[in-house]
Amino acid sequence: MLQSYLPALVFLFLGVLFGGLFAVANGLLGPRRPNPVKYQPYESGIPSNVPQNFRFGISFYLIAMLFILFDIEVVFLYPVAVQLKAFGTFALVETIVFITLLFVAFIYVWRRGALEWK
Amino acid sequence: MPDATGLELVAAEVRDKFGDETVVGTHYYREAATLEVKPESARDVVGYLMEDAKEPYDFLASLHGCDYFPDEPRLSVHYQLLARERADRLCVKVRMGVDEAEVPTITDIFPGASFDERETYDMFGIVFTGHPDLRRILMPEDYVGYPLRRDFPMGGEPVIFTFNEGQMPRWYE
Amino acid sequence: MEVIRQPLNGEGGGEDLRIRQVRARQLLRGELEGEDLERYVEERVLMTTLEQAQNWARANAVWPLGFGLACCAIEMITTLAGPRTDLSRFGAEVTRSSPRQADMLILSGRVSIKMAPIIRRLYDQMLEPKWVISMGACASTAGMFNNYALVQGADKFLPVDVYVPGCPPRPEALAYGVIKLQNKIKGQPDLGWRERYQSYGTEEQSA
Amino acid sequence: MSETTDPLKIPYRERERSITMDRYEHEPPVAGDPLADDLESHEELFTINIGPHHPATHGVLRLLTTLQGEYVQRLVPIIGYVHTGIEKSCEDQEYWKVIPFVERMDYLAYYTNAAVYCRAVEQLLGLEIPPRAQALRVIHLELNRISSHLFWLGTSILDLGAMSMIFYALRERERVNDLFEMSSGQRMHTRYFQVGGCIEDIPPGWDEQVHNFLDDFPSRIDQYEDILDRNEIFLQRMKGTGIVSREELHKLSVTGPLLRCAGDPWDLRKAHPYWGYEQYEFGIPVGTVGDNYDRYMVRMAEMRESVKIVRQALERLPDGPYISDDRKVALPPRHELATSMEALIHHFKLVTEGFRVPPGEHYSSIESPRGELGCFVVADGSAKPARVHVRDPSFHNLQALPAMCEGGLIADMIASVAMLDPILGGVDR
Repeated sequence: MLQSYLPALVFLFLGVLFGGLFAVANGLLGPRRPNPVKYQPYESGIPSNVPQNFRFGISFYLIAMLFILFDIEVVFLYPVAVQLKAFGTFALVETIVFITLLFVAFIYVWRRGALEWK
Repeated sequence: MPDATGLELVAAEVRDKFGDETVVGTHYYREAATLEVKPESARDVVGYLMEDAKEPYDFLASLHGCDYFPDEPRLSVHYQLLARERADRLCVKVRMGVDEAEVPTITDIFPGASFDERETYDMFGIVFTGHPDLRRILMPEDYVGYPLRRDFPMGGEPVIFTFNEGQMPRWYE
Repeated sequence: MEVIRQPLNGEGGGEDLRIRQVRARQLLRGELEGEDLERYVEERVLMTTLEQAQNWARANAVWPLGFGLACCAIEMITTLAGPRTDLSRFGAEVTRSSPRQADMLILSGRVSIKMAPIIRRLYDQMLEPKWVISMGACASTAGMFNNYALVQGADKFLPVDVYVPGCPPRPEALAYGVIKLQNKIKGQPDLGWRERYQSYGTEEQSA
Repeated sequence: MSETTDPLKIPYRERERSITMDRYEHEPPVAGDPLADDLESHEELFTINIGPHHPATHGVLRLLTTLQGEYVQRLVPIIGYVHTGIEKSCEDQEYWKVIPFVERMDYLAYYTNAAVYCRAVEQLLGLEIPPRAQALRVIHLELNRISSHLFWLGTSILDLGAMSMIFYALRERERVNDLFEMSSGQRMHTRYFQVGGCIEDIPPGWDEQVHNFLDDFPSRIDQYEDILDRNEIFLQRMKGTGIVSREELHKLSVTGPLLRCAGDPWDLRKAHPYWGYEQYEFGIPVGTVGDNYDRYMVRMAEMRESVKIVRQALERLPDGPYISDDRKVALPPRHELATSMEALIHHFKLVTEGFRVPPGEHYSSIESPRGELGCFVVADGSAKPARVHVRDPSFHNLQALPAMCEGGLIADMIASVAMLDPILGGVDR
């Protein structure tokens, strides 16, 4: 059973290794010269007085949520699309139902006017 | 360009509208007409010339200050007026001393002059009374002194040549 | 107006270039011994390969901060996106807008007294290791504007690595400036003409 | 924000009140800001500097913007970050040496700056420049207009996100720079114009080079327009944004392409023809709606008109002296120094002390790629000007920026700043 998972594990290990290496190496090798200005926010070169607890408008959050919703939908389609032949027609019908469901949601959101930027 | 006689006509028109002593002088030099006016009545004359004169100059091309240092009413403000239909230019000039450097603003008549007035204030210290936010526009807000006045030093560093090395001993350290 | 010249606090972090050169010469003549020799060798031998590898990587990916001040900015953009010279050969083509992701600050244009604190803030907010190219006469010495409004040379408030002369310098001149900076990053700076031609003793001394 | 009656399409903001957000109800909007009163309860105004160091501000222009979400409520342009005190330095130089200073103000239209200063001094001197010098000046001014519009095109479309445009635009600009380098020796800040004409005559073969450039430049403009005019994103971002009416622009003393895009054909080359502009036929492109798309189209059409002007000027280039032969102002040719004594004296006098201008003051103005560029010179009889003031078009056009951007999105503000084409060297002088 372990055999079939080996490639995935190797991939995972290599990913973590190189990711960690680059992150850590940067911290280790880079020279450190801390100065107070370096930790202040960058605002086109001007000392920034934007309040940290600033609350953004609702539209930003809304658009982000909609994006995540339809993005996950595409993520689910990938594995099915890769092995569609092996899964047979049942998976095809299943996917179509899945897509139409989300499409109805899309139409609702669109007609509701949430896509226009307010 | 209003020729010499045209300038006299405009001057006469302004004289009888605002009284005799407002127009201080008229100069016609190299086909450019300049009407010199008293500082207090600058706003009324320019407003009159821009709106309801017989031949109105509807556009203010530029408003800039100048410092004639040696001769006496040192500071001056120039209003370059432009009539677009007739393609005609007229300069209204206002001379004043350093201590009474004050001219009423014309931003409510012609909003385009607000940046110019701020720059003239910034560079010469001529206060435009009634300007919405008369602050320095080019120099840093907390800068002291009015750079374009003739008595303001040029600033910068003395350039070291062999002849003036004496005044800066051991400059090479 | 008397002229005060004091050495900048150096780039900080380890000895600066001059001291390293002098010590290398002493090592060659065998005058270096004792604790200095230990430290010198230890520093060189242990880190030689890693440091060279690091410098090589840094030199070939020097990302400039997209920072145009005045006329030299036009020539800088022509160097970056123009048809004849392109900085992507040196890995310097990507101009980052935020100082956090930039390695090099090209001061292209005249530095006015109102802009100096902002440039200093940008330089401080850049992450180490960082370099500064002062492009054009106005950034290096305020050029012909010897007046109240300009800081007379960016090295009055910034440690500058490479000065590119010209007003504005041609795109090829800026590309050559980036090459010189790369050599400096790799630890073998092109020697100035005095060292190259060993012509000491001709400095202009007052009588 | 469409106020249609379709129930599903009611504006999104009102619908929010149906959702009980008591957490927002209690918090008062940001007080103390005059704009706060028309603010819904849960909004918070956000003032930020799109500041001196910003990729999309075309130089060191700081825009203090008060934002409500993505909408710009108030915009205050703050300038002065590249103020070089050029006008003060000019008062310390002889009349000749002022030309390099004046050229570095608006560093994209450097020929125009030198030309307007030379014109003011020539009119103070009452000096008439020979026809060949006038034609050479017109050719270089129009080539400079093309190169300035090309740089504007490259960087503006880069701000809108299209990367390829700057490579094409700079490719043509390099060709124009080659022409400048061939005629005057330097790509930028050439100091080719001298008081009284031009420094040197154009080298032989220069006009063939210009003809080569003029032959295939219009096809290049067609290529740019093919890329941009059918690009849906570009059209949606440009059409209908940053509209300012003609009267308002007029009141804000805006001149140049910005004013012409609103439908007002005011161009100094036609209104006050100088140096023989009246002989050439060329049109003045005028927009209709006055939005960003019109500003783009007006400048593209202006490039085509400039090609026409340069072509006509080059064909009818009169021969004769390239600089006025008034020895008091113009240097005598070198070979004359060996023979005639007066030439030597004139040469010596001009080189050591420079020429003197009789006392007087004059304001002259010509059409720069950004609007009316004026130069006011006061002469006090000495060899140095007493005052040189340059009326910069971008300095006055910036006053129209708040009118263009307030109420719109930030993305439209970036497009409006790009289409306004401010050159901060000229603004801050």
